[in-house]
Amino acid sequence: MLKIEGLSVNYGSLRALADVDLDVHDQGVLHGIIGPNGAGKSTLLDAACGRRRPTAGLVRYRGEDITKRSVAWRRRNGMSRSFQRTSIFPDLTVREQLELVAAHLGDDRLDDIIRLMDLGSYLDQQAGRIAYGVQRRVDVALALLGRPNILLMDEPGAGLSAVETLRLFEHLRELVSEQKIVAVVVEHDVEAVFACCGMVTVLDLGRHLATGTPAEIRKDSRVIAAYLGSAA
Amino acid sequence: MIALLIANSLALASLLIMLASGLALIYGLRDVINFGHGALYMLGAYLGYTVAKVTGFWLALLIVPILLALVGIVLEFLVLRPLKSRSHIEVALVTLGLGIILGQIIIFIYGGEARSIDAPAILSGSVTVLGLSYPVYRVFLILMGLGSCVSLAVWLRFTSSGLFVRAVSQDPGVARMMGINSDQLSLLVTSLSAAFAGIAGVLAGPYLSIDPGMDIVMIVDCLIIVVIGGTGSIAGAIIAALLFGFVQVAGSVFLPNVAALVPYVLLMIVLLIAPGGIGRGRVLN
Amino acid sequence: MSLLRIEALFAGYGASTVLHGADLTIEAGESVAVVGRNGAGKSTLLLSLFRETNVTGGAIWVGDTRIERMPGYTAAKLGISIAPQGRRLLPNLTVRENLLLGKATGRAGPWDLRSIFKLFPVLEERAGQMGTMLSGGQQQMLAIGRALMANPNLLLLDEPSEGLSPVLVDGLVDTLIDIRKAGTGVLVVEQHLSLVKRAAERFVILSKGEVVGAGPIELIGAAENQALMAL
Amino acid sequence: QESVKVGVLLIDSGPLAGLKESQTNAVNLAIEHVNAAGGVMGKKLEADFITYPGTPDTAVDGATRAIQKNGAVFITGMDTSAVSPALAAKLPALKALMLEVFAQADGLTGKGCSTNLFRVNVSDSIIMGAVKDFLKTQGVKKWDILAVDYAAGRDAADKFKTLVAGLGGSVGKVLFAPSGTADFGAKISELGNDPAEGLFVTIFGSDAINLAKQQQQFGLFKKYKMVLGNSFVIPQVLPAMGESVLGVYQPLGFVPGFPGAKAEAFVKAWKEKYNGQLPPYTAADQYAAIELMAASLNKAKSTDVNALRSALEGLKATTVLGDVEIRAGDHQTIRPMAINQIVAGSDGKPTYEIKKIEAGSDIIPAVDPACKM
Amino acid sequence: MLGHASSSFRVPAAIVAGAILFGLGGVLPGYLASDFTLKLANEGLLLGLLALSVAFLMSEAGLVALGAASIYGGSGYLFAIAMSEWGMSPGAAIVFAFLAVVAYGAVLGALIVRTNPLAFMMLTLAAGEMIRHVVMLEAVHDYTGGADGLVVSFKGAILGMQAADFANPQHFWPIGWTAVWLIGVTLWSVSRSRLGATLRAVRQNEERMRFSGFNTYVPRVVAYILVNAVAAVSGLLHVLNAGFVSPESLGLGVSTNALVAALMGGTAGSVGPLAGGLIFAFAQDEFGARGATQLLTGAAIVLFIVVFPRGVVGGLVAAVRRVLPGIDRPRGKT
Ligand SMILES: Nc1ncnc2c1ncn2[C@@H]1O[C@H](COP(=O)(O)OP(=O)(O)OP(=O)(O)O)[C@@H](O)[C@H]1O
Ligand SMILES: Nc1ncnc2c1ncn2[C@@H]1O[C@H](COP(=O)(O)OP(=O)(O)OP(=O)(O)O)[C@@H](O)[C@H]1O
Ligand SMILES: [Mg+2]
Ligand SMILES: [Mg+2]
Repeated sequence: MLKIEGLSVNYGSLRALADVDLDVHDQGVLHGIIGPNGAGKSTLLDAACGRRRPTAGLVRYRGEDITKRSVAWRRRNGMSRSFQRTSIFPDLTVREQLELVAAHLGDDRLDDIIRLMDLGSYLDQQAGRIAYGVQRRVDVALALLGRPNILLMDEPGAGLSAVETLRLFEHLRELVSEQKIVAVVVEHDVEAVFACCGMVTVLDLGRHLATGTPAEIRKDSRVIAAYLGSAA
Repeated sequence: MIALLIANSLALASLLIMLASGLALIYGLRDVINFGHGALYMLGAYLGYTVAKVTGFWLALLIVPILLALVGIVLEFLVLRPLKSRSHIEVALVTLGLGIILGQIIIFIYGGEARSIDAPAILSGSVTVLGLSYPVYRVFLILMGLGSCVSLAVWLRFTSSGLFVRAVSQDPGVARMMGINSDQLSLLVTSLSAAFAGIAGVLAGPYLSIDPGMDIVMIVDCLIIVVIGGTGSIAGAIIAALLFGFVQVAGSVFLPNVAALVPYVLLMIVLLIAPGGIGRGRVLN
Repeated sequence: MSLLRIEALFAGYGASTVLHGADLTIEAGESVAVVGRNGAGKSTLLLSLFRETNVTGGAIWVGDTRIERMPGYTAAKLGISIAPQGRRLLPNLTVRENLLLGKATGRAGPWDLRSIFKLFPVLEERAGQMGTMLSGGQQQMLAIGRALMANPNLLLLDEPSEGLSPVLVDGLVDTLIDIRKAGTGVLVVEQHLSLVKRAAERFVILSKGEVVGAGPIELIGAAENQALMAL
Repeated sequence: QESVKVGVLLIDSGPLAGLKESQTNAVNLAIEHVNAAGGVMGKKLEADFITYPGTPDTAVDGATRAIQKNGAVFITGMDTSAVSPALAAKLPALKALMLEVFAQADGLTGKGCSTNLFRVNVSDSIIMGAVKDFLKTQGVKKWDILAVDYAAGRDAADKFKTLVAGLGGSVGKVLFAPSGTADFGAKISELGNDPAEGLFVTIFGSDAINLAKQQQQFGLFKKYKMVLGNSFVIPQVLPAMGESVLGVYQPLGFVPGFPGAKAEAFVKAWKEKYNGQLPPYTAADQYAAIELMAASLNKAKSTDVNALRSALEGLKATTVLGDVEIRAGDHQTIRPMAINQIVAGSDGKPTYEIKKIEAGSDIIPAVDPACKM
Repeated sequence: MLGHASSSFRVPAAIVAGAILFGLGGVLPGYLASDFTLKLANEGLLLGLLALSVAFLMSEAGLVALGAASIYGGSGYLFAIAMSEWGMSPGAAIVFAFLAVVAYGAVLGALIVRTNPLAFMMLTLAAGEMIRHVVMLEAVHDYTGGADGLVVSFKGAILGMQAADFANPQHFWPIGWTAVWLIGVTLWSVSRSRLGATLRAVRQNEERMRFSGFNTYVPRVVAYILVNAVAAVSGLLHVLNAGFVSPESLGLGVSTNALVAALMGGTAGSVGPLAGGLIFAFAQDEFGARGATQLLTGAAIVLFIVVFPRGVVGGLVAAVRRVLPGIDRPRGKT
């Protein structure tokens, strides 16, 4: 479904991502990405969704090379993402922005998503004025609209409690397996990742370190040293 | 000929630099597009005329900026602070209205007749540099203009008080959380900006005419420079003013028929290539 | 005399009130966690110290100074520093400049550029870069570093673990324990109890703008407290 | 009705705003004198002052208000060459006459002449006529030209070239500076490199002051035998130019010291009323316009527009400007001009010294055949 | 059930009330007001239209245009030149002028809507001032009349009206009134349409819009073309009414007046800017009669903006809401 080949991204002289390959083909399974801060996880998502032009490498979607496609094109063709830095419409109410996007993308499951993200009691509040954790949920909700085929999520659990993050991951797992879509989730809450992801990729210093099932990754000594620490 | 051309464009640019720096200061650090800046410059020039008559040019160059700084303080307390929650354009238009009122008050006091200040004796001759004879006053203008603005940029860039001023401009709330007295620094910025208009006004006296239309002539040019320079960047404004001065002087020599269009073309080219301007936040904002 | 005493605080944004009579006291060298679900008013509580909110009733004492009507920079001058939620870095300042802002009050102490760079080495590598060019977790380090630079009497951290990798959370916990031992008070708002459990001595549960529960940290996992937190 | 009203338009923004005060003073003084001498048709003459920002739309609004709301029969005052045609086009419908005292463009009494507009001030061609007559005796043959890059400046440059050629001279450099030029350094250097004998300058307003001051720092005018201004050193800018323009020649329609009893009395009255100042030529033109209005009203014995128009056409009168005649063919006033040189006055301040008075009939061109009323 | 019935009753009621207001407003002033008052009112309406175009872009797209005058005056020049130089009939000249300036606006818009708001403001200012200077260039003096402008009188009729009819305030009023209604209602519906919602969302978070699958560029270009069309209509009506064009009508002064009028009246909605235009026109006239146009204008700008943060109309609406709570409650608030 989503295939990344030899992807490199430079920020000036800094090489944030160096020749990374990633093949996410398992539909219906959450694919987790973990790695130390600055490992290049967000950069990988940025390059995959068109927010940043890669310095080298290809992004393939259903076999087609989409490296040069616009963000809006990718979104209309089913590639969607949420942001690490919350990105919502601060002056619109929660309802207004969800409805606007849902209408544009022809999605009739708005109510389900509102329920999933537990936004029912905030619908008529201006999004810029709700608690940070709720804004994060609006951000994720915006990404879930429009029946995406590929869901790229950047720390959806940030700002939520451990319990809530776990619950969100469980919901995501259900959603993904129900709709047979591909989902890539970057997250530091390793409990949630190991509990819900079918596959986990570890990045470090812009390079691909390991890919495997949660159990394999959890045991990997390199991953423990670079990333997990006492959480292992 | 080319050397003379550059020297002449430097003289014009120096005045523009001082005005544009003041404007960039209050825009970049205080987030106010001050359409009344031209009126402050005009006030500086007329006050310079009056003060210079009594005390001579040199003291006027000292006193007038202080007077203008006081005007800046009034502006801060009476206008900018009460209106801080309003949109940019509303505040901009209020400053426009205040500028009109100030201009009218000046005409009421001084009448419509144009005035001028004589340069002090030591600045009135000419010097010979590299075989070219060039008026001393212009050399002085260039040194003053570049000197004051470069020191302004250095202060902002390399001192800790400059750092705090920049912090206040970007997020007054965070600056306060860090223990910075943001009100005090905002006041400093506003009065400094006005003081720069005052210096420019006095320096313009022996070089340009002091008359009721002088504010409007300058303000559009300065806005262009500030925007070319990049939102509120002093260093950008300096470079932009030099570029602007050169393009304008060169335009009037080589393309006299369309010289009036040249500044606008310059603006369009720069902004279409780099919408953030040349400085693009290198120094501030 | 307490480091910080908040008494029956009412505060909010514009006309709406978020805190309805919250109380909280912190002593020197104490480490307190404030927990509660999204929208409970945790961040509002912290921001009220800096007049970032609209305080309509109650009192805030720092030492023997009552500050809720004083200018927003007073708390910092009295030795309180904060790493706010959402980081709030200044986008056009470099990493170094962002850190130096922490020094605005001029308080001396163990934290300076060198010790911050030792704690978060990546910040030294990026010292000349704009703060917002960092990755999310690196920005979080910068925000925490900036708060530490002030050498505070009381350190406020609003969800410091957000975006930090587990190893770094470990490091942060160690740091918090160290600075508490040095006599600095710590007030941490946190969703992830793993950090709270290791770094705080007691907790306060906030719900709908009121303190609904409190206790020593060992009891935070108790069913009744979990229920209060979900309120 | 007790009085006859005159709508006086005044500009209060931009560079012309400075002239508002003397214009008002001139109207007030003239009306005072007219009323003291018995008024018009036994009634008092009264001014209705209206300020506007200098644009054609607002000028038309102001004139409409004066005429329709306040009953004015004449419009006069400050305008620009963009305002006058717009006003002139509206006057027939508004049923009022305008006595122009400001705009100099030839077209107003040429190709674009208009039934309800009469011009009291001089036109560009009249000034050139005066210049030509004066230069015949001066013997300066080779000229440079510096003019504003504007219709008026280009027009003046062309006319001057023809004029110099007609006198057997030649023109060297012809430079144009955009209106609003702050720095004349480049032009000054270019001229100073290789100056001709004479320099003809058509630069106005604050640009003129900038030029005067900057050329002094470079010593440009000293390099010429004769510097001749065209609306360059006018009284409103002379104090600001100061010594920088000593020696420059400048034709003006009126200066204090102008011959004639009325002119003398006018200067005296002005000095008395306005604490010792001297009236600029614009004030004299405005004063004369009011005098001509009064004369036409008394001649027509009616406020009917058609009657007043016939009274004005061909009207001969003695005014502060001397003996003048309004030419029926194009509504241009035939009037004398003074050629002056700037010299240091008794108080050390620069002032005008009249070198020659050119008679009106000598300097006015024939009626433009393009003018069809 | 009940709510449904009452709302379906309310819509036709609003339309009927609007129609009556429109009819009365189109006819009555002709009988009641003096020529002079009507003339000012006509100018106020046209300035109001220009203000409406500026306000629409401001409130929907968050962009401040300082070049509205170049479209306004430019259409007038083209109309005049098309007739005098290219021998077009008045009707053809109007259509030509309209299409030409709108096409110009489209090209300009395509270039500049991508930039940030300040850059946009300065680019429109620069483009406008350039046009003002171009008109005064020596090379085109014969077409444009340079600084002196052009007196525009046409022979023949447009929609059965002669030049003299357009100049007559009595006859012009119904035309201006109708145009204002048509345009006001159109812009109001656009702002409530999907396009309006898209523009407002783009203004708040352009990146999120792209990541929601929206094209964020085309809607802004469309909005810019739309407001330019409004400015062109205003300019054409102005030249028909006033009978002349001059460089001043292209200048920054007119653009700022429109901006000031918009903010005085209130930028949200269609009524505010139109009211602002009328207030501005009448106020300027009164100020002129008092002999201090500039001073009083400056004071009025400051006063109005300081006292009415959402404009006079915004302020009135808020006041009415306060006195009669429950009237026209925003949806969803309980
Ligand atoms: N806009 C930028 N300019 C320069 N460098 C950047 C920029 N964005 C990120 N970087 C650098 O690129 C590297 C990778 O950043 P990225 O955001 O992809 O990390 P990440 O894995 O998402 O980390 P985190 O877990 O902290 O979010 C980091 O070292 C970061 O400092
Ligand atoms: N800027 C604001 N304007 C208006 N209301 C606000 C604003 N910020 C927060 N609120 C409101 O205040 C309440 C408390 O918010 P606060 O940010 O303090 O919650 P929190 O406990 O920190 O939540 P989180 O865990 O999500 O950070 C929320 O209901 C929110 O809607
Ligand atoms: Mg990241
Ligand atoms: Mg919070």
